[in-house]
Amino acid sequence: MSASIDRDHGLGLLRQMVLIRRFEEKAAELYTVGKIRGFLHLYIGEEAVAVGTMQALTPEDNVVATYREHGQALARGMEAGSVMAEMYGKAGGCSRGRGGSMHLFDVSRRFYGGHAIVGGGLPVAVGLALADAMRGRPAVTACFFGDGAVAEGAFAESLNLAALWRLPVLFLCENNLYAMGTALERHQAQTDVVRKAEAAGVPGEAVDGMDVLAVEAAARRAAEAVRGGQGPRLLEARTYRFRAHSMYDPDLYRAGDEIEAWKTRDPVVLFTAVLRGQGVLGETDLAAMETSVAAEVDAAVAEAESGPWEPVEDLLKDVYTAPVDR
Amino acid sequence: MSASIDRDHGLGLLRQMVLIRRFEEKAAELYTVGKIRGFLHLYIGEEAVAVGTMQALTPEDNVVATYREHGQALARGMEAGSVMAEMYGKAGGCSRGRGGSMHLFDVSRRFYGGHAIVGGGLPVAVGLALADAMRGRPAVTACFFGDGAVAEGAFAESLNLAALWRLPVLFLCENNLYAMGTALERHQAQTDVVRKAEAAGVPGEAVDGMDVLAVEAAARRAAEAVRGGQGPRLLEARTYRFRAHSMYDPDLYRAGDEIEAWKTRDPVVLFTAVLRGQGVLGETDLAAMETSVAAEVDAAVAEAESGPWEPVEDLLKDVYTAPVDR
Amino acid sequence: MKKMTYREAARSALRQALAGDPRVFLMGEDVGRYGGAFAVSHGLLAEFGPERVRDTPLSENTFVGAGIGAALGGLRPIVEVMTVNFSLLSLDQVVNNAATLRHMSGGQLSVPLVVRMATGAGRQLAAQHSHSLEGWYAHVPGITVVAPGTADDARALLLAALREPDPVFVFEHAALYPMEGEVDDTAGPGEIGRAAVRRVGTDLSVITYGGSLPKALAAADLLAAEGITAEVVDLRTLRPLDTATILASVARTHRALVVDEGWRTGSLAAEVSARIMEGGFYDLDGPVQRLCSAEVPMPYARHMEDAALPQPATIAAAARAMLRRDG
Amino acid sequence: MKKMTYREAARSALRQALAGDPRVFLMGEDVGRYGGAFAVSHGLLAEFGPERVRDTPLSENTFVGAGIGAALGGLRPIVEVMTVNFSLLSLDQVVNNAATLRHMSGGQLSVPLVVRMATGAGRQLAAQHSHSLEGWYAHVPGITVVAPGTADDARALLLAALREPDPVFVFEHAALYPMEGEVDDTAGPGEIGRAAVRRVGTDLSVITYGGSLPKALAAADLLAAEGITAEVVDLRTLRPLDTATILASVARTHRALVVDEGWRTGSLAAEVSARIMEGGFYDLDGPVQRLCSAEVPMPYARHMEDAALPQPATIAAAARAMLRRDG
Ligand SMILES: Cc1ncc(C[n+]2csc(CCOP(=O)(O)OP(=O)(O)O)c2C)c(N)n1
Ligand SMILES: Cc1ncc(C[n+]2csc(CCOP(=O)(O)OP(=O)(O)O)c2C)c(N)n1
Ligand SMILES: [Mg+2]
Ligand SMILES: [Mg+2]
Repeated sequence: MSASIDRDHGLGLLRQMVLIRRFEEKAAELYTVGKIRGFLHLYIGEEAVAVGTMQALTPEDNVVATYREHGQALARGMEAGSVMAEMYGKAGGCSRGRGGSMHLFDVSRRFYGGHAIVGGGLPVAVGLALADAMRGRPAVTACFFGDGAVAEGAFAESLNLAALWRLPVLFLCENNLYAMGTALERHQAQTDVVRKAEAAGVPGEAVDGMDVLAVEAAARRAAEAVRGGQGPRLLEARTYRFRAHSMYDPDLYRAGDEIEAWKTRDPVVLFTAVLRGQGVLGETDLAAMETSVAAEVDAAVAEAESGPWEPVEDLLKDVYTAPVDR
Repeated sequence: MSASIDRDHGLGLLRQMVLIRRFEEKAAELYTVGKIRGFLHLYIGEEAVAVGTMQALTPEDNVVATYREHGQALARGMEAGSVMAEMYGKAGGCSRGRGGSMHLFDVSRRFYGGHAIVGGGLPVAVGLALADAMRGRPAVTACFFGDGAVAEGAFAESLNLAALWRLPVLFLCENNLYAMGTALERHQAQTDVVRKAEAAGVPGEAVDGMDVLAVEAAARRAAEAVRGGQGPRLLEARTYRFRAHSMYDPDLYRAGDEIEAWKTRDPVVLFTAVLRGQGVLGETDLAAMETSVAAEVDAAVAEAESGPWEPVEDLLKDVYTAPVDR
Repeated sequence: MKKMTYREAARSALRQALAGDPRVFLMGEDVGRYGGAFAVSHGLLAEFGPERVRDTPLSENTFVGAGIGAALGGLRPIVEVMTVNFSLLSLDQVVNNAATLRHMSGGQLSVPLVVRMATGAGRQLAAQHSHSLEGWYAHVPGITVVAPGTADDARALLLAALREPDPVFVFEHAALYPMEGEVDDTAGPGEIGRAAVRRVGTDLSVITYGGSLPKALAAADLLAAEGITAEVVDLRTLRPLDTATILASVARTHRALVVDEGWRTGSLAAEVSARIMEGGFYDLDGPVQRLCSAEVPMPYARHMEDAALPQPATIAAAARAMLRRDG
Repeated sequence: MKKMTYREAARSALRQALAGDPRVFLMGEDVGRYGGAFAVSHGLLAEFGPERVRDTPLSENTFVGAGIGAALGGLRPIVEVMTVNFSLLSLDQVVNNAATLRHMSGGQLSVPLVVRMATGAGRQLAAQHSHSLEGWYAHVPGITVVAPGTADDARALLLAALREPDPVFVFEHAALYPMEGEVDDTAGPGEIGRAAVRRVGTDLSVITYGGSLPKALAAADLLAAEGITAEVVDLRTLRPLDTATILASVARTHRALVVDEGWRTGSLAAEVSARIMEGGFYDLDGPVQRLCSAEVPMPYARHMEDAALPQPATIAAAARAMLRRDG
C-alpha cells in the first residue's frame, strides 16, 4: 500500500463501495416499508471483497454469486436500477421479477446468479470452467461463497474436481466468521480455509477482506495463476457483516463489542483514509461522490417504482424454452 | 515386527485371514453357479486390513462397514454360516435374507451393516459415536470406507462433524487405489488421505495394509487415542484388491503386471512367512489350519444350503416395527 | 386450552420432550444460539444446554445421517432440517438408510428418529426456497410423515412422532408459524395415521393438509355464504394416509376436491385421487378434482406467487365449478 | 432395422451424438476406463478420447452440478449418474438449479443438459440399489423425463433428449440392457412427449413404461390366450405425460390398469390414475387400478424380490379381476 495509487482507479473503487453501501441502506429502508420482500441479505461491511476481487476479472470471465450478492452484482457492473427493480419484483428487474434479491442474473455480464442453496453454486462454477477449458476460451470463473459453505460436501467435492481437471476456477471464500448464527469455530473443527483448499489440491491465500487494495492485489495474483493454466485457486477474504444475517435475524449470537470492533475496520472508512492520506481524495471529492451515488440510488428506486409488473398471465413463462400450453 | 509374536495371537490372526480368503473363494464359486446373486464384492487381498483393525476393538465398540464387508463381518466374529446363508437369501441369514452380500448386520456384535451407498455409512458412524459420547459409553465406532468414498461430500462433512464435537470415531480408509475402474489419481487431485483428514481436523496415519501386524499396531494406537477422549482418528490402510471390483467387472482398467506385483505382497503369504520366520508356525500348523477353515466353510455352505426360505407372506415384515396390515 | 401460535405449540412439544426424556436431544443448523431459523427452538439452548440443543455445521447429509446413527445408538434425536428445500441434500440418508435399516437388517435395528422441517411457499422466497416436497417423503416405505395444519397438531403430532419406534418426518408449514390456535398443552400425544374432519358439510369434500388447511377453511366460509356446504378433511398424516376417513367423507358428499401446495403432476393430491378412484368410485357423482400449485419454479414477485398457489378464492371457484358441472 | 440390445442402442445414440456434435461430451463415474457400470459406454473412451469421455470422482452432487454449469457454458453435456439410487445425492442440483435457472433468471439462461441413469429392480441388489424414482423426477417443472422401454427408444429418445434446449433426464431400466429389439439406427431422434400404443386391444388398457413394458406385453399374451385383449400403452415420456394418448385409449377400452415399478403410494401410476379421473371419468366402466411394487425396501432374496415387483402373472391377474368385477 506504500506505492501511490492511481487516482481514477482509487476513486473508482471507493465509488463502487459507496454505491453498494448506499444502495443497501436504501434497500433495508424499503424492506421495512414492504416494497422489498422475501429474504434480504445485506453485504454492508463486506464491500471490499466484491469490489476488490472484481478488478481481477475481465468481461469474458464468469461470476457465480451467493444470495448475499447485491455487492457482487453491482461490482460486476450491473445497473442499480435493474437490481432494485428485481427486488421490487418488477418486469424490468434483471431477472424479470422472478428471482428477487437472492437471484440476480445478468447473462450479458456473465453473472450467473444469485444462488440461495448454500454451496449450490460451486458445482455450477466448476462446470462453467469446464466448458471454457474444453472450448478453449481463456476465461476465469469466479465463484463466491461464505465460510458456512465450506462445511457442505459440495465444497470439498468441487475443489477436488476443479483441481483434478485443472479447471480455471477462482474460488472466493467470503469468510465473515459466521454462518447465520453459527460462528466459524462452531461449524469448523479446523478453521483455516486455505489449509482445507490445499488438502483438496487447490492452492490458496488468505487476505484482509477489509482492505480493498489488498483484496485486489491478491485476486489479481490468483486470477493470473488461474488464467495462466495453473488450475484453480482459492482466495479467502476475512471480513465481517455489520448487519444481521437477514432482515429476519434478531442477531442474538454476536457480542455488541465484537461488532463495534469490526466496525472500526469499515472498508469504506479505511479506504477513504488511504486515499486521503495519499492525497488522492480531495476535500470535495467525497461529497461529490456521495451526491452522485445518492442520485444513482434514487434513480434506481424511481425506476423500480415506476416499472410495470409482469402480467399474471405469463406465470408459466420461462419454465421451459418452449411455451407450456396450460 | 522385530519383537516376537505371541503364538496364539499370531495363529489367530492368520486363521482369520485364511478363513476370509477361503470363504470368499467359495462364495465366488457359488456365485458362478447362481447360488449367490446380486452384487458380490470380494475382499481378497485386503484381509489384513479388517483382521488387523478388529484387534483394536472390544465387543462394546461399534462397526460400520461397506458393501465389501465379508472380511469385516468375519473378522468381527460373525458366524460364517449366517453370512453364507445371507448371501443365499435364506431366513437363517444374518439379515434374514433381506440384505444379501452388501447388507450384513449383527446387532449382537454391534455390526451396523453393510452399506452400499459409497460414503453413506460415515454419517451413521458419527451418529453412533455421538450417542455413545452423550450416554457416557466409553466405546469406539469404527467406520470402514474405500478411497472412492473420500471424494464424496459425506467424507469431509463427517470428519468435520466428528472432529468438531470430538466424537469417538475411528475412520478406517481401505485405500485399494481404485474406486471401481477409477484409479486414485484419477479421482483425487491430492491423493494423500491423511492430509485431507488433518485438514478436516482429524489426525491420521497411513499404514501398510498388507502387513497385518502393522495394521494392528496402528489401529491400536488410533483406537487408544479415540478411546482416551482425544476425538476422532483416521487410519489409511494401503492395500489392493486382487480380484475385480465385483463379479460383473471385466477388470479392463488395471495392468496385469500391476496386479501381479501386488500379489507378491499377499497379506496371507506375507504373514505366513513372518510366523514361519519367527518359528511360531510349525510345519503342520498351516495344513491343520487350512483343514479346519475348509471344514468351517463347508459347514457354512451346508447351513446355507439346508436352511429354509422365509415365507413369501412375510414380504412386508420389518418395514415398520408394527406389522403393516396389507 | 390455551391460545398459542403454531410456533409456540411446536416449541412446547420440544420443551416437553426434552424435559421428559433424557435421551431426547435437538440438533440442526442454528437451532441453538440463533434460536432457530423460525424461532421454534428459541430459548431451548438456555434451558437445556449445548449438549442437548446442538448447532450443526451446514452439512445436511451428515447431520441427518448422524441422527440415524444416534437413534441406532439408543438416543431419541430430533433433527431439524431448516427447510425442506435443503433436505434434498439429505435425501440419500433418508431413503437409503433411515427407511431401510430395519428391513435390511432383518428387523434387528430400529431408527427412532424424528426429523422436523419447515415446508411450503407464500413468503416470496422464490424458486429455491418454496418447495412443498412432503409428498415425496410420503412415497417412501419405512418412514412415517406427518404435516400439522393447526397449532394443536403442531404440538400433538410432534409428541406422537417421539413415541414411534421408526423414523417420522414432521413437516411444519412455514407460513403457519405465526398462526394462533387453541392448544391443549396438557394433552398427551396425538394419533398418527388419523385424519380429521375439520368442518362438516354435505356438498363436497375438500381434502387437504398443512398450509392449505386454513385456506380450505376460508374457502368453505366463502362457499357457505352461497349456500354450499363443504366438508374439510385434514389429512394430518401423509404416510400412512387415512384412506378410511377420506372414503367415508366422499361416501357422504359424493364429490371431492383435493388441495395441495405441491406441484400438480405427481402430487400427493394425485395419490388421494387415485385412492378415491380405487375405493370410492361408485360413490362419486363426478370426477375428483385437484387444486395444486402451478407447475413453475416459484416466482418471487408477489402477484405471481399468489397466482401460483392455491388460494381461498381459487379453492372456492374449483368447488363451485364441480357442483355446476356434476349437477 | 437391425437387431441390437437396448444397451447397444443407447451406445449407438451416444456414439452418434459424440461424433456429430463437438459440444457433446459424456461424464460420470466409470464411463471411461471401466467401460460404464452397465457397459453402455464401452469403447467410447477409445473412440473419442478422455476429453470427451470423462471419468469423474464419486461426487454425484458436484458432477451433476458441473453438467449444469457446462451446459450454461455452451456445451452439450451428457452426465451419467450410474443409477437412480445414487442420484439422490444430486437431487439438490436437479431441483434447485437445473430445473430453476431458466425461470429464476427471467429466461436468460438455458440448461441443455442430458442426464442418463439406470433405474429399477429385478437383479437382487436389495434395498439401496433397487429404486424406481423416476416418478419423483416427473414431479419437477423445468425438466423433461423420458423412460425408454424398447431398444429402439433407448436410442431414439436419447437422441431426442440431445435436441432439447432444457434439461432432460433419461431413465434406462437396468434389467432391459440385455434385451434385444429391432432398431432403426439410421432414423432421426424420437419425439418427446408422445406415448405409444404397443399393442391394440379392446378389453382394457394397460398403461406402463420402462422395465414394466415387456412384462405388460407378456401379460397381454397370457390374457390373449384366454380371449381377453389388452391394449398396452407405453408412456415413454414421463414428463410431460401424453395425457391425450392415455385418454384416447381409455375411451376405447373403458378400463385401465396402470403398471409401475415404483412404490404404490405417490407413484407415477397415481398421477396417471388421477388424470384419467379428471379427463376420462365418464368413459370408465370401473375404477382405474394400479399395480405397483410392494411398499417395502427391496429385499435381496429372489423369491421376495419377485413377489415385490409387478410380474406378467400378477398383471394378468389384476386385469382379469377388473374384468370380472366391472363387467
Ligand atoms: C443448503 C442450505 N442449508 C441451509 C441454508 C440456510 N442458510 C442460508 S444462509 C446460511 C448461512 C450461510 O453462511 P455463509 O456460507 O457463511 O454465508 P454468509 O451468510 O455468512 O454470507 C444458512 C444456514 C441454505 N440456504 N442452504
Ligand atoms: C454414492 C454411490 N455412487 C456410486 C456407487 C457405485 N459404486 C459402488 S462401489 C464403487 C467404488 C467405490 O470405491 P471405493 O470407495 O474405493 O471402495 P472399494 O470398492 O475400492 O472397496 C462405486 C462407484 C455407489 N455404490 N454409491
Ligand atoms: Mg459467513
Ligand atoms: Mg477403492
